[in-house]
Amino acid sequence: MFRVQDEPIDLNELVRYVTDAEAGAIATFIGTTRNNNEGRSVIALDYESYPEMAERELARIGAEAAQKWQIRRMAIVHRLGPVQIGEASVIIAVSSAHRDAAFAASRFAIEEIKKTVPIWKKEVFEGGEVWIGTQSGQPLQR
Amino acid sequence: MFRVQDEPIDLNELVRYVTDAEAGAIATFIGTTRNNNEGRSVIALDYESYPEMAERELARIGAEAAQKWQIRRMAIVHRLGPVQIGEASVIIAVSSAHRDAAFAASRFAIEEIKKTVPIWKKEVFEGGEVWIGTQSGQPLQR
Amino acid sequence: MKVRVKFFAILRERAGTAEVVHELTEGATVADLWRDLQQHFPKLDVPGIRLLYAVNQNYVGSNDTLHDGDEVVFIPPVSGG
Amino acid sequence: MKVRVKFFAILRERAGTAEVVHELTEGATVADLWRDLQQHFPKLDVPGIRLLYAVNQNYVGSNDTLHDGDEVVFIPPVSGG
Repeated sequence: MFRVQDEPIDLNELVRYVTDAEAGAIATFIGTTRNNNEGRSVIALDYESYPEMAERELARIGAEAAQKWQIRRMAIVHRLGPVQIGEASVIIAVSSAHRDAAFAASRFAIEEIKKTVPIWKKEVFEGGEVWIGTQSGQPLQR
Repeated sequence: MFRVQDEPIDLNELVRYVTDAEAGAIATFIGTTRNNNEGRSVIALDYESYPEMAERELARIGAEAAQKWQIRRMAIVHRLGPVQIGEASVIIAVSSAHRDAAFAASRFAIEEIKKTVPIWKKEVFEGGEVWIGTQSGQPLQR
Repeated sequence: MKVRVKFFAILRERAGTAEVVHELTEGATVADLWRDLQQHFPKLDVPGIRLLYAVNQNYVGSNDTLHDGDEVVFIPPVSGG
Repeated sequence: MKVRVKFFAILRERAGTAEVVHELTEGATVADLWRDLQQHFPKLDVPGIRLLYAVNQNYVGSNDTLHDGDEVVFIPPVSGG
């Protein structure tokens, strides 16, 4: 399950999807909107994506994780549009027979998402808005 | 929230508990009953605890994690009694401003639970049952 | 030949449109297309920005040659998660 | 003096009871109590088992002295998670 969507993400749906009789561990990671960032008071985040490529990249991350670790099932769902404080922008769930693989794969997935998946976050803060990563002029790490 | 209970564990309850406006990350770990262990076909696991001390040790793990990493909130709930294949025996949820702390603390918690919390697992398998860790004669690592 | 260009995030805002079809000479590269587009949409030149390039939803290099019907996206620094 | 001993998991099954109150001489240690209990419940001696000791819900050493009213638990290898 590798998907972008406008609706709130249902953690239970992902956990059910990765639940497996041969799994002894499920690790999840939930990225949530924080009320502050680099000294700014954040009102909300607004996500945009290149959806077909984003889903393809999410699936690529899943395939790569399955090659690196002995995982059973994996799901990644990223939300688009406005995401309010405390709400989830992304959820990763991964199951494995033994916990090392689930931990490693969920960590890997969030790091890769931040590097290669065509999704962009506009931060709406008190006094303005900014496309994160764009103003800094820093080169993108591949 | 550091608790042992007979009822099934509600992941949403834990995630709601750790959700925090200043958190950008929530990591969860779910330990589930696997249908096989060391070549045996597992029917169910049956957990027993020394409940007052188990809850005290879970809270100690939470306090130690809060000293080691910048976490916001943490919850650990361990189930007691029979736990069927695919069901959760333990759930850990931890929130933090930045994801490193949530990942590290959830990993730390499950390792500590397996080492110091007075909870015991009887494995009911096809052909018998065994208290895990007791038959091996291996010294307990502290 | 014609290619379809989609703009996202800051580039969509700067271009003032989400999509254009652009005519190119045979053998043109991704970098050639970008130079053309900057002529049409001067605001696309965001100071200090580092772009990646995707053709038909795969990352490519700036010197890759384009083909008729390609879908091309200039990808500003991603910030999902 | 009297202490309350609780048995769990394999030790509960081996003892055939979950709890006993045991009389000890003043100054007795955790190890002394364990020797006494093995007299009363010979099956408690599980070959190769490595126990930890808790008094009033805190881990202690086997040479710690017990006091009247203490709650003592011999903790077989834990296996939660």
